[in-house]
Amino acid sequence: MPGIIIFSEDSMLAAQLMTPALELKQSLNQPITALALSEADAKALAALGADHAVFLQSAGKWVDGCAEAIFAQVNKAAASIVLIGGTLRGKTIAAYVAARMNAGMTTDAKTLKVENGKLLATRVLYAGLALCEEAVVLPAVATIRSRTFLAPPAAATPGTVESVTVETDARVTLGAVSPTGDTGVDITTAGKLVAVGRGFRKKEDLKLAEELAAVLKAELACTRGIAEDEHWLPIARYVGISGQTVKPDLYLAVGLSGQVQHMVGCRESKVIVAVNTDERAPIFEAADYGIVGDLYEVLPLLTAALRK
Amino acid sequence: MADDKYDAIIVGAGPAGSACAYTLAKRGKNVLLLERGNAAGSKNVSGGRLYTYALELLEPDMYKRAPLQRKIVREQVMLLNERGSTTIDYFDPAFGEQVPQSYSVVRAELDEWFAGEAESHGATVASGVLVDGLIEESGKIVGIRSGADEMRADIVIAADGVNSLLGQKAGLFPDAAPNSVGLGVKETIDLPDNLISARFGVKDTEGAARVAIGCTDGISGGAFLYTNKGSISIGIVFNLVEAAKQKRQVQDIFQDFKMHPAIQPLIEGGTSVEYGAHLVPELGYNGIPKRLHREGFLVIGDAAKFGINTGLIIRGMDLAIVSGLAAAQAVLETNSPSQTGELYMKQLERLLLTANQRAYQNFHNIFEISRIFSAYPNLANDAMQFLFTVDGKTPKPMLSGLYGAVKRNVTLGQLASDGWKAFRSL
Amino acid sequence: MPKCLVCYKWTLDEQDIKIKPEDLSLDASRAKGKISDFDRNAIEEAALLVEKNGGAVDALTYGTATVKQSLKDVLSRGPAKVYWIADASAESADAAVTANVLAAAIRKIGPYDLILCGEGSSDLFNQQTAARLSALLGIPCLTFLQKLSVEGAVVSATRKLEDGTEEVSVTAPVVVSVLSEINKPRIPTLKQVLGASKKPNEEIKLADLGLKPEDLVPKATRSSVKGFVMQRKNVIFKESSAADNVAKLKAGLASEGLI
Amino acid sequence: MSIKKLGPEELLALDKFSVDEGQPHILVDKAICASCTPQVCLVVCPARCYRLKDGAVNFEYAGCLECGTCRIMCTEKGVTQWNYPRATFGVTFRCS
Repeated sequence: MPGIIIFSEDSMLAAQLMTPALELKQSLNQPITALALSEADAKALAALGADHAVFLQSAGKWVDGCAEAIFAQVNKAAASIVLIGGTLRGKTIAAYVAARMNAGMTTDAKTLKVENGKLLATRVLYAGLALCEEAVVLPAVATIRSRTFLAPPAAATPGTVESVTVETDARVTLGAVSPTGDTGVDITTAGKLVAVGRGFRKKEDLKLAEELAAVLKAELACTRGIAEDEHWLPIARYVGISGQTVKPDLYLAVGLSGQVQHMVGCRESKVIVAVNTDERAPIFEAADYGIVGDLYEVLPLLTAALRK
Repeated sequence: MADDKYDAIIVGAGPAGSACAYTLAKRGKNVLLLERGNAAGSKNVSGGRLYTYALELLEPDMYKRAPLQRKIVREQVMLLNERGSTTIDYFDPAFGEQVPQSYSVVRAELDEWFAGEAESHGATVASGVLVDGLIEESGKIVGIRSGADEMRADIVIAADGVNSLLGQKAGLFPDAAPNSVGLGVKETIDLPDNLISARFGVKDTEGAARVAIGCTDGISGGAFLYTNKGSISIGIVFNLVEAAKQKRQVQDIFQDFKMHPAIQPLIEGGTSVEYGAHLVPELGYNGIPKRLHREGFLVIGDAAKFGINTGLIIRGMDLAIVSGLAAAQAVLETNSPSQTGELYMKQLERLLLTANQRAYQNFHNIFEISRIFSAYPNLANDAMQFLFTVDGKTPKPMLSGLYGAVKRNVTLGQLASDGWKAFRSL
Repeated sequence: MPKCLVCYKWTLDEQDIKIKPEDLSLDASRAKGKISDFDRNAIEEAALLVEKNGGAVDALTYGTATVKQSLKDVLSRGPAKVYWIADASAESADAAVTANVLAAAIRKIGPYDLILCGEGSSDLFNQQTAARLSALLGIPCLTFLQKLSVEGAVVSATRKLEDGTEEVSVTAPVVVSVLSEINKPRIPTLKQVLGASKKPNEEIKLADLGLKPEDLVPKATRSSVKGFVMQRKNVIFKESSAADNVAKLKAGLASEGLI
Repeated sequence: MSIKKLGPEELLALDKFSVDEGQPHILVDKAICASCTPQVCLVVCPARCYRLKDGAVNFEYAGCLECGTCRIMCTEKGVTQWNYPRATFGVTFRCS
């Protein structure tokens, strides 16, 4: 009997994949098999409602190396839909598995449903300029980026867990692995962001934004210019087409004009607020609320008002 | 042939450069046409009207292959003041029936086509190449430099536009003086063809050209409006010396013109798709540098400041093509490089380019009459308002009413002196 | 002395595509073609490798008839020869069809030690080609590289991933995909531009690749393509008193439940 | 969409630019600009690349339309170098 397969080497993302998997299970009436690279992950996914969770136990440490093993599981389960977490490793594995399955694949799906024997996904084209619907005939593969879905609540009855020993790609030798040495701040998970742009005249002035962020319990984000030209903030805080994509509840953009290359990275924020001196700056068209005014005057007032 | 030696290197694939390359390549010359934009036309902005006789000189019926927009059959002159406008509208279907004399054009399309024509006749076209300098040996120009690369030719032809950095590097003329160029700014606005045709009273293949004065805050200059296929080109050309004397940003003046109650309805419902700016040779015959050549080097097109602006008619591209043809013919005429320059000047005479320029040589003096740009358009509209106002009161005698419109705007002395100056300029 | 092949896509320049305000459809009528941005990095990386290690680079592309416009451009960037497949099927090809065609072409013109791709195309950004090629050709794959070097038959690379970097190495042949940060693509010089027209290009007919009809049927199809437009409240406070504006904004934030 | 007055950013946003990061094609000497009173660049640059910031003329080459106006009009020669951008960079006009 065909089934739905999910996999992500990222535990949080794997849990999030369960949400679309459970929805697809509803419409397809097929069981969910979750593949995981640790026993704990396998158990967690079974607890979230995977009918069956498989711990792929291997000697190899190179994640991408288990692509063929994942394909073997997919093949065994006669999968109709394979959902893979859209990390860079995940995308590599997904495309490999899709090719081995001779299947179509949609990358970074934002929504998923099944209709007339096809997996329908919405996704962006042309660097965010457009959205489209992509229909993939079954069996189909889709990758889903982090935080596209929220993880589901625990299931009433957890699924079974099995451990399988697999071979990984021995042709590739994994050498040094260096985790990102950043301060640990992940602006993509922040609920609120204060984003700064070139309206700030010097690095010390960012203090105004920091104070506002502190009151709001927000993190600081920035434009490309602030991170890459001025080096006032680390690259990890840069939002935009080649930087981070964020969707916080509040995106408070200060002293930035709102070029499309920046907005692509934050346009899915729930509420966007702009503070800018130039009334005609495109950021105001992209904002829910805005103040036309000098940030040097507005920010201290706003910080004070919110403190009350 | 050696790999790095050409008969001619032409710098700049605008109408002048492509006309020259086309003519030379067609006659079997080994030509290199260089363009700094990623494609020919991608760095070019012009009002957008081509007089096609120039293409006819190059090759009969060549214009029929060109990506032209609309055949201009309606010539309009608009006098604006703050509230209203007076328009003179000359419609003549004969413009279409005889040899078509002018078309609106979009340079991104026209220039790419033109360079392609040269290429199809064997010219080597290399775009995305910026020429940095010239190679000079024993007092002659023998080639060009681009980055670390050098390329040699019997003759280098500078078609590098109004800023002609190469002409300066060759020592032929100094940098342009502020009074010698005007600044053109332009917006392209997409609008469905049926709306364009209806608003300008033309068929879908035909178009209108409109010039307007009285919209430049008193700065010497004028606006233009051309109908294309599915778009309208709208812009203003400013006299830079006067623009620099006042405080308003040229962009603001232009945007106000766009929103003038007599202009805005023409473009309403449209979508702005591009904004550009470019310098325009302003002085006509008197602005052409005394020296346009030295051994191994010719200057053509805007680089040579060929241009005619009568206020009603603005010409540049046609003169560029003719000058490109003249340069090509000069190159073809002799094997002695020291002769080419003089032959080029003779070809300019023979092709009537010089005569055309000379005929209008005093014309720009008219533009020194500053009242043309506000007082007279105002006068025209005041007079019209008087003539067409019916309010039930006892009408003023016709003459005194008109005299009032004059008096509010100019003195009789100014009127007389301006009239005399204008007459002398023609 | 690796023998390299770089695969590239000729795409529309997304900067030239406009969203029509009336129905959000896309207007590509004025769009020019370009070599997909990230593929330029792949081409540059191949050129740099060969300049350093010797060997040779060829290029390969599959597209509609417009791919012919790319030949001079790609050859001015380093490759010694370009193979091109121009076929109408490319118009609707998905990543599966593209990989089938490229893999078949590589079997025909190969073998190659190193096959390079960009991290994704600038239009569809499917990010699948490198991994699919590795599956179809049965050779390993290293994706998302920020550093690449070749010594003898050993290809070593640094991958940049979400949680850090990892060093990997493998014996050729291998497929790789590179990140845009791996290099800065060159601006072809005059001589490189002129040299490009003297380099060979070879058309490969799709019919000569021995593909089955089903290999050319896309499994993913796109529909209802719409420009992305933000729907926002656009409540803008612009009174002269900054304090008033701030008070109104605070009320607005409160109404959204954000404070 | 209706026609409206467009601000400088909106006008430039219509155009296609490829900015040569870190390689300005026009160089401006701020010291000269500081002592310049006419400051005609502020009104004549059609791209508004020259603007007052904290009372001083600030030049931004990224939105340059490559027209040459500043080179010709700069009265105090504060524009110390004026060149076209390197090949493949700068503005690209598609419908002019």
